[in-house]
Amino acid sequence: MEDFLITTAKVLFIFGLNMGVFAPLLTWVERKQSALMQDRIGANRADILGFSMIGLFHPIADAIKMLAKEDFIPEGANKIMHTLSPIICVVPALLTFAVIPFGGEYVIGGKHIKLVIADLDVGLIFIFAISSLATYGTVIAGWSSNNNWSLLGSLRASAQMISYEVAMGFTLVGVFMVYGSLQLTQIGAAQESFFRWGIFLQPLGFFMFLACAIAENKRAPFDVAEGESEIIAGYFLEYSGLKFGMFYMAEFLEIVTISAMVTTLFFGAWHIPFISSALILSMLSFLNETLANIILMLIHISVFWVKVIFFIWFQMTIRWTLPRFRYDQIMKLGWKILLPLSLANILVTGIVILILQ
Amino acid sequence: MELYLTKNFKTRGSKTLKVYLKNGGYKASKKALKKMKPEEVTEEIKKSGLRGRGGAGFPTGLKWTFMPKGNEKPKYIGCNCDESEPGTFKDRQIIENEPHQLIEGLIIGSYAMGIKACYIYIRGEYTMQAEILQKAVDEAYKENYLGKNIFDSGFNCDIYVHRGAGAYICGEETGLMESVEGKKGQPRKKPPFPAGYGLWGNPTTINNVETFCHVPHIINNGADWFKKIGTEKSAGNTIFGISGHIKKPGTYELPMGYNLKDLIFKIAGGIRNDNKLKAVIPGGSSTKVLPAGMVDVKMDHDSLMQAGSSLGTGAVIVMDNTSCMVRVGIVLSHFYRHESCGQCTNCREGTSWIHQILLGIENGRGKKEDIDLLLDVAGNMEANTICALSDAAAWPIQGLIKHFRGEFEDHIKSGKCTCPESFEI
Amino acid sequence: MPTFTINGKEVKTEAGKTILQAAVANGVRIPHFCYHPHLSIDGCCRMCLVEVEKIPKLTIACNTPVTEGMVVRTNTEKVLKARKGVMEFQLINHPLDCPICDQAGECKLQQYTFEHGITHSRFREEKRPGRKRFKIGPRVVFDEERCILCRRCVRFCREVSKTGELAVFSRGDKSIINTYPGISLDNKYSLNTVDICPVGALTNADFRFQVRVWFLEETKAVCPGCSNNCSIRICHRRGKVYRLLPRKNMDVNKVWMCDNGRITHKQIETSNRLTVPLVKKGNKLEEVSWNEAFDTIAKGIQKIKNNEIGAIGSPHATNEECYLFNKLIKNVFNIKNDIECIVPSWEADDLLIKKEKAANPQGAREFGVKTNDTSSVKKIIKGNLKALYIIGNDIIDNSNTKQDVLQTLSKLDFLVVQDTHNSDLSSIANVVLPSATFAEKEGTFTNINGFVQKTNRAVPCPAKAKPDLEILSGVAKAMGRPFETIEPDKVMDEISKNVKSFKNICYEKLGETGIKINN
Amino acid sequence: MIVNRNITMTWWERIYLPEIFRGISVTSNHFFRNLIGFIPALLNKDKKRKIFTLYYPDEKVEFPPAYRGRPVLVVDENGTERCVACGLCEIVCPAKCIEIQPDETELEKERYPKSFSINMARCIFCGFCEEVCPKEAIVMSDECEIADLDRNKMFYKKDQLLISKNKLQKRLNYIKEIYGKWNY
Repeated sequence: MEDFLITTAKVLFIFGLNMGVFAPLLTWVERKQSALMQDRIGANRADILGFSMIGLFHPIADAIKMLAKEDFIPEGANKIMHTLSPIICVVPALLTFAVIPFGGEYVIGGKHIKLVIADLDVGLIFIFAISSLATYGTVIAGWSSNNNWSLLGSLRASAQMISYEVAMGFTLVGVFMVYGSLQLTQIGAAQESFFRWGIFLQPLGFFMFLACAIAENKRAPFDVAEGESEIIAGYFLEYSGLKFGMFYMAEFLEIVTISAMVTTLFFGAWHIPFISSALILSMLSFLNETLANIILMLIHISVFWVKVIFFIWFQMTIRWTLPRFRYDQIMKLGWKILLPLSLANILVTGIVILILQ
Repeated sequence: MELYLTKNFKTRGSKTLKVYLKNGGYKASKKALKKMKPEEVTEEIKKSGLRGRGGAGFPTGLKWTFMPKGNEKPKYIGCNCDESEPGTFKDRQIIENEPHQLIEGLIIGSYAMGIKACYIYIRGEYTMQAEILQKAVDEAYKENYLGKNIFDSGFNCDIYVHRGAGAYICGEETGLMESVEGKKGQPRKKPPFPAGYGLWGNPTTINNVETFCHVPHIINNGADWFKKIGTEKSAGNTIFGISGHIKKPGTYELPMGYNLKDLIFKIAGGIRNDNKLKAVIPGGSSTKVLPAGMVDVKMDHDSLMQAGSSLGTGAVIVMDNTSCMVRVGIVLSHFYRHESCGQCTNCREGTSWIHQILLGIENGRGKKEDIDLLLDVAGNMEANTICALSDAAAWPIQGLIKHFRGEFEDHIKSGKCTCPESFEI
Repeated sequence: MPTFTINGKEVKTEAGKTILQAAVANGVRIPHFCYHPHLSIDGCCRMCLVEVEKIPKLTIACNTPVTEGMVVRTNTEKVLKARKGVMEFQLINHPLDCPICDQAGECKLQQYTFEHGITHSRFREEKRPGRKRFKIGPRVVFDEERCILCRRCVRFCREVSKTGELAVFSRGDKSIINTYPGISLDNKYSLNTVDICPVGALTNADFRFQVRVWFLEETKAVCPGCSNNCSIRICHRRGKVYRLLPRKNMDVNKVWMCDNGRITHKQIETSNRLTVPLVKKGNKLEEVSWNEAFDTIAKGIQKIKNNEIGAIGSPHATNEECYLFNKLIKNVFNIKNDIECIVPSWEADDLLIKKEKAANPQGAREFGVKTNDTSSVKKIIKGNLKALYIIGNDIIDNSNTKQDVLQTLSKLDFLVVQDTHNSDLSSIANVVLPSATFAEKEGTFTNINGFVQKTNRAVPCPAKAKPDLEILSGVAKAMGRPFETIEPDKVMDEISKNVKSFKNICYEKLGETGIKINN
Repeated sequence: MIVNRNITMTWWERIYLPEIFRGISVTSNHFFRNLIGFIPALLNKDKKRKIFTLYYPDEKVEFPPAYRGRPVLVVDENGTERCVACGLCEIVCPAKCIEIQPDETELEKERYPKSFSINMARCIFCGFCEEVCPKEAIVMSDECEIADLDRNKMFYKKDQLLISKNKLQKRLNYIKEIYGKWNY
């Protein structure tokens, strides 16, 4: 019963943070950040009684708009698939968080609590498995809309996602070869020391993973699947209202997911550089163990989310800095550069590990 | 120097028929009418080389031959006594002193061309002169020198004295004809030319008073006598009227080709107050001005043409060094502005424009480019109009600028007149 | 035929022509202001100066006759400089108020300024002031500042209208055009001075400031003012007629037109224009559709015996309308009675104005219409006529006993009036058919001397009004015997087949100036 | 289709990553500068910002004189329009949006527009009317907020077009300068 309550609390925390804070806020952040980068002021029109709160009411207004909009299903569309596909998109984005640790292991009230919802042995495999599902969402959305543009969009999306899935998988092989585990909590815990962070052990892997992840998420510069200028909005062209909102939300949640994974795999997860948990605990030794562990937990959670937020910012910056790739360039990058590079990465990593042993 | 035109001017009562007859008058007309055929008279005049004294210097004999022969249409002589050019006053002297000389010349001319009526167009302002002339004409009628069957030769001739109403332009031959006809005095377009289509549409010859006055003397003394006087191309005496800053202004009968410098300094006694000579207008206001350095010139048509001016009516206007040339230009251009008939665009607008530019220069509104503008405007006026008034307005300005450009530039630069002693406008 | 050379081209010309006339005949343009082909030569503008070999000075082309072997050049540097000089002189005292001036767009001064590229003025003095907006005559406004003293108007008044009101007064740069003291420019042809004025000095008081000339479209037409049928141009824009101008037609009007003719367009837009067909219901005229009007006529006519129906035609109608009306009466209604018409008249003069004040009385006579015959009125009084079809309202307007005629006509059982304007006559009619004025229809007119000219449609009919040809065919159709054609050119073909005097007439042959019928 | 743009990239550029970071540094430079710069502006402390972008509806830019907004008629000191209804703008207008009905007036200019209307739904702001105007009577003002949902309201009548000379002085000086060069 106690375990169940703790797990429920962790689920609610993640779910609440993602759905309640990140998803809506990121729409605002994206507008605001792009505005700042482009010397504009960004969204600031929505106001309540004259207070515009630097545009913070926009997510609310957006939500109301999405709810109030007509839910339109085009003629000739497969109604079930059409309705199902946004859900298929959103759910995997949320589900991946189940295996991502947002903190270490703490002793609270004599109980060992791991800050991860499901500490799977094959956490990384799980992430691949779940996030691959999202491909179905886009494919189904494009096909079921009965629209040429949508179909084109979904074809582009599926081809792109499948291509980058391969490269992404291979890049991470290096990571678990280094840490010797597929379990994300163990990978996170292994990065306690600053120079054991993934970014130092697998620098090439980091860049390749980030590129692949962004391509997976179909954001600029890999946004040919949406391709406003050519195929209008791609696979979700025929969506409106809440369903459209769900695609949108899926995209933003995926940003968070990617950031969290990058943090976990390459950026020392919840660890603060040069300050180990033991050091903090020893500094808090004047408190009793439980209280010290709670404070440590809070610090770790904050550090983790700060890192996540940094990568969110970083992704957004990339999105508003780089122009879109041409489709053939995307394919070339995926198959001719990233895939051989990731294979080479594995080879080099293996050789290094062999030598060190 | 043999005088013949003005020989008797000083005789008391020279304007009466009695004195004229006593001095040998009407001998020539009797000779012509009784002893000569009309063609012979014309031939004699042609041989004499008499050139018109009205300004253009057209050979008179040649002009007379233009008149059609035969009597299908009435023919007329117009005698131009509309002496309105500033500086000119020779015809007035003739009429005041010896009008019968003119009447005799007209009779001979009429006989030569087979004309029955002559019109003497006398300037409107010549009130007294018109009366004298009329009196002389009446006298001639009384003695049957005019009217029907003159000298029992069977030749009829009438002379009418027509007074103008005071317009310079009526001195132009077609303007004169319009005025005689009772219309507004403005030149006619040519063609048709007056020899074919003149007064009331009939053949007409127009000559100056002085030209006619030469005729009796030529008939009397023969063409060869006349040819000997003056130069080769401009035969005979002419009456020079000299005015301006001169000690003895007046009319002087001198042979053609007389030296201008001698005329000024010997005949007319030199410049007033013994000032320095600055410029001379040699032939009435419409001729180009000659600077002091160029006055050593023969007063005949060809020599003056070479000097860049023309003889005109032989009216010499002398200016000493107190004269401001811009003011001279203003006075002259004002005259032509006032006297333009307003028919041709170039003349109507050009004369007033030139006057206004000059006034601007005089009043300190002048600009550097105004001098070239003046020349350009004058060039556009020249030779492009029906009559010669436009040319007459353009030439003096061109002459002034050619010889006294510096003075114009000084005016423009200093913004005021640099000759303070000069006359006021 | 002297042969001479102009601009290096050897051409032949008629004897006695001047250089300008010969040049125009050979397609060489020589600019000119004072020369007008139908006025005497003045030679005062000095614009047409050309260079002739063997003549030392430039000579004016308008006054120099062409002689055998003459060599003329119109485009040498000397000529161009002289022209430019003349243009400069013309412009120094000109107010340059083209934006205000109504002549802009058809102004010679403007055109030549443009051609000679005079871009700026060297004239820095005060421009000569003059009278602006001076009413020199009741219909003509004079602007002295714009006048370039070409004297065309003076010569027109002396030579064409022979009234001689105008003259040039004063001299030199003070010269002004004015009327002689105590009179104004008030003759029957005074507006021609506006036409021939090369600049905007004389303007039409009516047309002034109404519209810019470059917006006007021109339609070739015929003046309906009197039976002289002057060739005119209708100047109109957006369906409104602004002015009528004469058109060159040497057989009929040369290039002139009378003042009365110029105001005929005012009848087009008046408040009493008939615009919809009316039918008497009870005691009131009510608006109906064309079909109802036609049906009412057909029923009304069919009720009455053939010999009790009369017809009064119009001397204003075109030849085609006269013919079709004849056909309607004789063939469709089967009436034996003659068609009559009344021709209004006024005082004629020996230039253009003819006695009969209607466009086509001669044409009507050619089609057997009896002019100035009122026997039908007498027949009504006797009770021999029960119905009458009238085109136009001359029967009332030109009768001394207007009220009597009206009373007589009101006795009729059935009265059809086809007219352009509302009148006492239309108010007593049973059916009123709104028809088109001269500017709204196409057809031909025969003038008093037998010249047939074509007039064209310039503006559309107001509201539901229709050209007479369409109305006549509508009636015929309602009567069950429709016409073969109502296209004016086809009708004319039919006329030339059936009417002897029109044998040689067809639209192709008419051209712009018309041809004479065989008598 | 592969378009050969003849761009040869250096090896440094071809490895792509450094250039990406260069781009990111540019954009984030702006981002942080604005992020810090905005704070005082948002708190209404400091109105002067380093960036030049205007917050359009709240702040209005003062257009340079060369800006072509809606054409208006100049009203002179005496309170009447300068226009003399010469019709040149009407004929030159490529969109045919000007309609003038001239008439006579007692004023010295003789001619005035009885009605003058510009159909702003058609106007293309080419400025030909201004260039052709001989009286400097029609000028392009700096008004650009003229959008409307009703086409009838876009049909500007004379009283809506009249603007006093003082307000347009800058533009009047400007057109005198630029069109004066051609020595009309």
